[in-house]
Amino acid sequence: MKRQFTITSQPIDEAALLRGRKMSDAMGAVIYFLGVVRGTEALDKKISAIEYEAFQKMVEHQFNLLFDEMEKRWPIESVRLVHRIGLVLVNEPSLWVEVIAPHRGEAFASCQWLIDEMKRVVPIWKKPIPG
Amino acid sequence: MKRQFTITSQPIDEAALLRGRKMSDAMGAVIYFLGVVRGTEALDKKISAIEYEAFQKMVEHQFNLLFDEMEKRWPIESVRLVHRIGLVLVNEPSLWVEVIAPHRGEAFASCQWLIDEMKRVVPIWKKPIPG
Amino acid sequence: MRVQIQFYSYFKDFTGCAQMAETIAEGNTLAELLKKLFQRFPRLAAMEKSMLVAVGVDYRPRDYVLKDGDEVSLFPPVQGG
Amino acid sequence: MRVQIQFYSYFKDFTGCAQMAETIAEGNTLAELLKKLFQRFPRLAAMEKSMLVAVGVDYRPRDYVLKDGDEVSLFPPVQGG
Repeated sequence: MKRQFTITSQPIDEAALLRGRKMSDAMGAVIYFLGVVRGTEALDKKISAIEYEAFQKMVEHQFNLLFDEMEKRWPIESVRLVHRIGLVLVNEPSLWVEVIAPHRGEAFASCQWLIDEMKRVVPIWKKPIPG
Repeated sequence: MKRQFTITSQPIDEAALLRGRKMSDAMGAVIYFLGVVRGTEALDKKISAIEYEAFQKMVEHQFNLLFDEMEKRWPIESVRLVHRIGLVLVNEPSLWVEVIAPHRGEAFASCQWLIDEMKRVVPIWKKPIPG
Repeated sequence: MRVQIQFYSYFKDFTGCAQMAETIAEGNTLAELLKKLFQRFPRLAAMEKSMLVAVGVDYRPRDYVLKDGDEVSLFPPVQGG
Repeated sequence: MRVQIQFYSYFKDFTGCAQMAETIAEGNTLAELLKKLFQRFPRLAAMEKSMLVAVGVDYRPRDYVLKDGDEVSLFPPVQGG
């Protein structure tokens, strides 16, 4: 399984990432997931941005453990993931994930699993910035 | 819910579709699904392309019924779907779907539901072209 | 009373036809129309169970009563995506 | 024996500190280190249940026996995405 992980303080360049997509003839499903900063953290408070903090060395290691597990569970050909740190404005993506698999069932299941697990073990934290 | 449906014999211009994305500040999740033509329909036969045939007037109506149901079930802000007809070469996407929702659970569930239902009721057929 | 009939996908090969017109009696149902077609096209009859049937742009049950000018579409299970 | 301790997210506000060093006894566990820290930082003690603890880049249980030079990280539940 090809794996690519990037943590960046720059905006996510979706178009460039799309151009970088590589998949073999045996693959039939591609999923992209974007996590986007919402203007309402709760119903009662508006925010203008979220500041993301990461324990980077551990983030990378934990993602690699998740990718190892993903590879065991599903016949994924490729996973690419980008997570922003620092200030991410409302309406901008903080997370970009691409999963390439033979069939859609595997693509959906593994992508959801990866994001669920990320939210459980990958050391990244949010701080809402009031609007 | 914003809805956009396109049936086309041209390659899907993902970059242009990305540039056309619009979402409000209340949305936190975007999913893209690409269905891509595989070189192996079964293990034993290689193909070079799939020819898609559609009963277009009914395709449009059936997608609208599905979008109506989607709108009732989930708080989706926008769904856009492109399906190719005619010859689609191996490794090219035949289907492109975008779903924009407040949270990832709704985005994943509704996108999977839409594709499952499409494969049940939308009158499009495949004819594999031997390689 | 006349109805139009359209065949899609490999049903066109089974019937050698994409579109045809058929004269039916007042009050005839889809089931009665299909029975006639199955006599004419035996390969279609073999697909009876999995066949999908629409009138206009909506799926209709076999007991649907046909109206003059109805456009009936017959096709195998769909395979979009 | 000395270990490094790092705090992340609002644990930095609770302790007023991002990184510190601590001298511990041979054979001390994470639990024993945490007990010392909780006495010094009461607001941290309140987070005991949900607190995540790593040594190096791996999560470790409270009975992990510390080694000289270990880098211990303490942080609240993660919130990536």
